[in-house]
Amino acid sequence: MKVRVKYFASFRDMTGKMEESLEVPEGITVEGLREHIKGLYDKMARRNQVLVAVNGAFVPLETVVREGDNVAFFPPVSGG
Amino acid sequence: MKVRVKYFASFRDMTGKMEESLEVPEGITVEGLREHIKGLYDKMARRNQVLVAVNGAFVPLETVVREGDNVAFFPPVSGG
Amino acid sequence: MIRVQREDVDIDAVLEAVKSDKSGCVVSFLGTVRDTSEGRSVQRMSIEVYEEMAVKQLSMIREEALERFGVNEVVVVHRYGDLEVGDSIVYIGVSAGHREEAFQACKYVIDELKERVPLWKKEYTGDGEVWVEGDRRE
Amino acid sequence: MIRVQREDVDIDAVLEAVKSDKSGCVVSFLGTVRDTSEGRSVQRMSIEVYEEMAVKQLSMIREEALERFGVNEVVVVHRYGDLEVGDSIVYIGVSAGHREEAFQACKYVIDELKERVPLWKKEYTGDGEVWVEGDRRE
Repeated sequence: MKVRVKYFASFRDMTGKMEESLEVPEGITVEGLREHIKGLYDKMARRNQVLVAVNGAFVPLETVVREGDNVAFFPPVSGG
Repeated sequence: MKVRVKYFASFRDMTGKMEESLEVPEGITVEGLREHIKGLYDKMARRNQVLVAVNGAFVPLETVVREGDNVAFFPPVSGG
Repeated sequence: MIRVQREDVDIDAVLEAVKSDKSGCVVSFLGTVRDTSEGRSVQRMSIEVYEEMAVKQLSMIREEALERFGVNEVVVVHRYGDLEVGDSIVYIGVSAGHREEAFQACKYVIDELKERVPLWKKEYTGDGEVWVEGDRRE
Repeated sequence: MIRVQREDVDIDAVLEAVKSDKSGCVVSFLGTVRDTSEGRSVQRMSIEVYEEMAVKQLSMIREEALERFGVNEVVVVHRYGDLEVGDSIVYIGVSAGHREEAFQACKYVIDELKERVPLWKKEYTGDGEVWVEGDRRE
């Protein structure tokens, strides 16, 4: 299935992409998708803190990702 | 000796005066002056909380008042 | 900057006075005239001040806040005279490098102001004129 | 009112939006661009936002603050894009009947914003461009 993935801030620099569409196995969890992406990008593999949001909300790592979900990866936030 | 006394807020209403000059004995303390004024004005005698400032500062009740001092009597404050 | 004045607070001007490039934040307290007071409706208010003493007391409180909390700037503007519901009564602004100190210092200034700065509110309510004294209505 | 915008914060307008006749006060937090960051001089800053999520998160935080502290109104305006030293980054305003709750709620909103709203600062320093991530500079 296809999921749409966005990258923000330094992760955009690391991946060289603002977003991409990835082919992943059905039933993959948020944690699984994070590991998959760390496998694609060396620089992200070295990061301890990789935050993930699904459809604009923080979700538990064991949440199953569904076809068409918008998944965002980003470093710790620093607004304010 | 003479001291200048100011009244504020409800104390101005109670005394009917914004200020007056009072003849008091040398060596009178702030507390003594407060009792003297309570003796002059019945309504003030009934007030538990009578704040006193000398020359624009709060001072201990045992402070001696000097000729020419500006003494102010007022109720608890309520700005802000 | 300490001001005790009849005129309205010019928020933009006081913000400019308190902000600085070395500070990362400004925490502000704005007190305004409420339309009710202890269950009574309030039509308007007047504020009396012992001006000379108020300025001295506010300057002391400002110095205390700067020293205790290590903040960069503290400004206080307090109005007196006749005010309508919704009008500004007091503006306190504190700039600091860190927000914790700015919040603490701002709270300190308004708490102390309400204890020891000679200002008194008179509320014009449906039941007549009422002096506010400390936490009580007389 | 929640706004994530490129434009400067119109302080007078947001104050009007947060004030109310039934509230006695507004406590505000204004974050501004500092000229230094961990000892390095900062020339300017740019802020990136995941806008759709930021608005959702800020709306949630606003609801939490209204409910937990019983305050009357909470407004948040956060900027993104290019900012100069001294520019406003974020304005948070809280109106309430009592100042304790207003201070607590305002502090809650800025604390939560810094933990869970997807916004990132990039500082342009003498040493080059630096992403700020959480409390760290990368």
